[in-house]
Parts: sequence; structure tokens; C-alpha cells
Amino acid sequence: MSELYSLAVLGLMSSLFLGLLRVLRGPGAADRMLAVQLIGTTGVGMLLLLGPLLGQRALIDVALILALLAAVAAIAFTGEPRESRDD
Amino acid sequence: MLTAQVLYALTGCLIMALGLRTALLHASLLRRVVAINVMGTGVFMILLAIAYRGPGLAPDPVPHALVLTGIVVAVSATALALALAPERGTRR
Amino acid sequence: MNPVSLQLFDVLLLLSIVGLAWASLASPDDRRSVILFMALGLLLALAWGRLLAPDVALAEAAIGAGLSGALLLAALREQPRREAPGATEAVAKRGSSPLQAMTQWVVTLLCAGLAGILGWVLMHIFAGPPLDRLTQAVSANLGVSGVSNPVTAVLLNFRGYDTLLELAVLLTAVLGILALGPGRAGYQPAGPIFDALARSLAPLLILVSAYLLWVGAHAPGGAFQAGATLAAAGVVLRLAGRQRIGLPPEGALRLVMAAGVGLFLAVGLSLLLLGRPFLGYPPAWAGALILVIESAAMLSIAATLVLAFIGGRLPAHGIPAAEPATRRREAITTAAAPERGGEEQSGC
Amino acid sequence: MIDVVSSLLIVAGVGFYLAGSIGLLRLPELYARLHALTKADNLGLGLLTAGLMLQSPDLLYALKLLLIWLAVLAASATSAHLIARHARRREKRP
Repeated sequence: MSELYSLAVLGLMSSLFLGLLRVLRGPGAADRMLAVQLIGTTGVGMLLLLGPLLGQRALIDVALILALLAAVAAIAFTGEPRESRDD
Repeated sequence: MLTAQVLYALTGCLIMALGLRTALLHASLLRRVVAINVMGTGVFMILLAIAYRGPGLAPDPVPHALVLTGIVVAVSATALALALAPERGTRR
Repeated sequence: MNPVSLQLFDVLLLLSIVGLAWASLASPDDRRSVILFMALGLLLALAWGRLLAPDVALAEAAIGAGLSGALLLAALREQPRREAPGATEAVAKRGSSPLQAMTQWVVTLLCAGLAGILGWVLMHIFAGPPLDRLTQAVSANLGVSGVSNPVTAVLLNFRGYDTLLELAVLLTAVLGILALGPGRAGYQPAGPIFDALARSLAPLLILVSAYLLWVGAHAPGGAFQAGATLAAAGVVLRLAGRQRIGLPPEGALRLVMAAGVGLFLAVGLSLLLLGRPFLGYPPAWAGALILVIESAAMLSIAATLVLAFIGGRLPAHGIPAAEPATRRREAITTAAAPERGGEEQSGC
Repeated sequence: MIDVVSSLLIVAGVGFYLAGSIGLLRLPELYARLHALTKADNLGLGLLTAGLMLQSPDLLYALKLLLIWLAVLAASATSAHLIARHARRREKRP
């Protein structure tokens, strides 16, 4: 399985590269945010494969936190402020 | 000499220098804060490269502990810097 | 993973990291810079995992993906809107006069020189015998540290002084932020879709942080990672429009923020009274003491990071400050009324 | 046998990832890209986690994998919705 995992990691790496091109190219901020979303999901996949490959079981916990926080970037990006200051 | 150790350590040096340059030269305060964070990233990478011992070998835990607290301290320092930004003063 | 594909992976990962860092620093506007920086944080979590530093990767995932991006975007929102797109570019590129151009060159050269010297020194270190005196000291004493995760042992036991002072640094930073007045304006209440997500994410994040705290004794995890994850739950709730995110009132919150340093210090001083060195735990109690200190530290770190995200003091509770008092008075008068009525009746 | 099935699932998962990012790169405008992205990365990660689940050493590990997939699914749907709404409001505003 290890050979397949390595190939899969490299496949995901190329997917990440394509996502990076979109982050750099834009054109709009929304396009970039979409690409950040893709990079996050790809990162989760890579961590899941790297865990068994490097013998680091804890990497699944890292992937879990990334997955739980995957929406935070987009939410913070689109969040509209309250009109009045805190009250 | 481990290739991975060298690769990550030299990349860390490069990132640190890039961050430092922008922190010194850029006009926007927010960008300077980002730059200082990038610089910190370079330092963390150097420390973790020093800790690395090769695949399958346990790395040195001391730099790990340093970087771990460093990340948390860096984000609170960032928050303090952003709270001090003059834009906020004028808005109050 | 075979060495060739691992090396290919390293090169590609580092290329993307350097590319993103450069693009973030050099981008024409601040908003794009922040978005690229957030993407960089995701790749860093991968890199730390690759360098066999899962403890660091956990903290990076919670902070890089959750906290620092949201914090920078919130700060960006506060900046005055520069309507003309060219305005920021004009400010950014100020190398117009010859003196400024020269300064840029000098600074660039100095930074390159610094990187070169540092790289040269590092190569020198790597060429020599491995520096593992500390590693050996840690693994030799791991048995008496009370935990089996070496990073937690270093943080909470062997280098407890450092961690105590780091918690003090966090406390100082948040006191500085609180001294600056009220926090940023919050977010508008979330729509139904995001609200549903926030409702399920917050308890899951709290659960994961408790898990990380517990597991930190023998596997990657611990107070810092758990605190950062707990803070991320607060950030999610704040983004969903919960103004106070269920935090305790001001006084109790300050107590929580000071609890980490306070308890750490109290344990250290009581050990001194018992005739042991400061923070020198007796091996039999070390595991329990570390867990107690870490629980307090986790709460302090989380409270600190959430307040750092809010960027100032919390708003008062949903009801305006005057109202609880008047309500209580009303309650007293209504409660007292029948009694008084009874007296009057009896008097009649 | 299990190895074969999980290999197939992992390969298919990576394929969907690649299709998604190619779509993200090649499709002409934001909403089309959104479509490509949400479909592909959910399926990509879903197949990948399914493949890894067959190899998981214990129940907790498998549960974590399932939770990761569900979390990304929810996050992806929410953020796609929010980004699309944000972009539409931006278009209307000027």
C-alpha cells in the first residue's frame, strides 16, 4: 500500500499546485477564497495519507482540526460587520 | 548530512529574509504584521529542521516545544499589534 | 515512503510555501496578502507534519487555519476603505526618489546577507556530529516526568520555567489589548445555513480540545493545542454573530485568564514549601500535577486567544447594564406587594 | 481483496481531486468554478477516506475519518454558499 500512498500524495500535490495557480491568478478575491478552500481540502487528504506513510498516527488529528476549521476562512471573509459597535 | 534537513533549513532562512525585508520596507502596517508573521514562520522552519533526525527517527522535542509556544505567542502578539493600529484609534 | 518520492514531495511543498510567502508579501493590496497568508498557514501545517512535529502541526492547524486568518481579516475590515484601487499601490511602491530606491537596495542586500550567513552557519552545524545532548537528556528522564509525550514533558516539566513565563507573556499581551478599550464590532447574526454549521462545529471543537488535552500526556496534544482549538470554537461562534459567545462576565473571565499562570505559580511555590526545587514535581505526582496545570493553562490560553480575536473588552451582556437592577427592584416590589397588602388588610 | 478495493477508491479519489482543481483552473467564471470545486473535492475526499477506512487500524481511527469527511462536506457546502452570496451581492452593489 505504501507505494500507492506515495503516488496518491504526489497526485494530491499536483492538485494543490493547480489550486495555487488559481490563488495567485485570482482574478477576484472570491476566486482566491475558493482556491484556499480547495487547498484546505487537499491538505486534509495529504495529511491522511502522510500519517501512515511517515508512521505518525497523530496526523489524523491535525487533519480533523483542519477539516473542522475548513469553513472559517470563507466565513471570516464573507462576514458582514454589525452596524453599531458591540452592544 | 540529511537532504531534507538542509532543504527545510535553507528555505526557512529564505522565508525569514523575505519577511524581514517586507517588514522593514512596506508602508502598510497590516502588511508589516503579515511580514513579521512570515518571518516567524521562517524561524520556526529552521528550528524544526534542526530538530529533524531523519525518517523513522524520533526528532528532538526541545525545539518542538519552543515552536509550539512560539506559534501561540506570535498570534497574541499579532493581535496586540492589530489592536494598536492607528485606524482603530481614529474610529473610536 | 521511498526516498525519491519523499524528496520530490519536499521540493514541491517548499516551492509552494516560498511562492505563497513571496506572493503574500508582494501582493498589491492587503486583502489579497491576507488571503494568501491564510493559504500559507495550511501548507505550513503539512510541512510541520512532514518534519515529524505533529504537536506543532496541531497548533498550526488550529491557529493558522482558524485564528490568525480570521484575526487579520477582522483587522482589515476596520481599515478605512480606500476607494481608488490604485491608492494602496501608490503607497506600497514608494521607491520613487533615488534615496528611497537606495534604501530599498541596502535593506534587500542586508536581508540577503543575513539569510546567507544564517544558512552558512546552519550548514556548518549539520555537517558536524548531531547535537543530541538535549534529546538524550529528555529521553533518559522521560520516565520520571509523569508523561510519555516528550514535548509535553519538556513544556510542563523539564522547561516548566519557560512555559510559565510564556503564559505570562500571553497574559501581558491580552492585558494590553484589554487596556485599549472595547473590542471590534461583532458580526451580523449568521443565516440559517452557517448558523446550523456553527451549532454543530462549536461542540465538536470543544470535544476535540478536551481530547487533545487528555491525550497530550502520551501522544501529540497538550494545553497549547487544546487551548488553540477551544479558542477556534469561540471564533466560530463569534463569526456566527454571537456577541459574547457564552463567555463568563468580566470578573470571572479575568480570573480564567490568570488561572494558568496562577495555578502554575501556586504549584511551584507549594513545592518550594515542601522542600523541593521550584516546579520540581515529585515523580509520583508529576502526571496528576501536569494534568491540573494543563487544564488551567488550556482555559487561560483559550480565553486569551478569543479576547485577542475580539481585540478588546467584551460587550456587556445582551441586556443594557441598567436593566438587571431595575428588574430586580421590580421583582422585589412585586414579591413584597401581597405581603404588604395583607398587612394593610389586617390593619383595617 | 480489501487492498484492491481501497486502492481503487484512493485512486478514484485522487482523480476527483485532480478533476476538481483542473476545473477550478480552466472554467471561465466564478460560479462554474464553484460548481466544479464543491462536487469534486467532496467526492475526492469521500472516496479517499473510504479507501483509508478499509485500512484503518481501529474503530476510533475509522470514526475520525468519517468525522473528517462529514466536517469537510458541511464546511464546503457552507463556504460555497457564502462565497456565492458574497459575490452576488458585490455584483449588485456598484
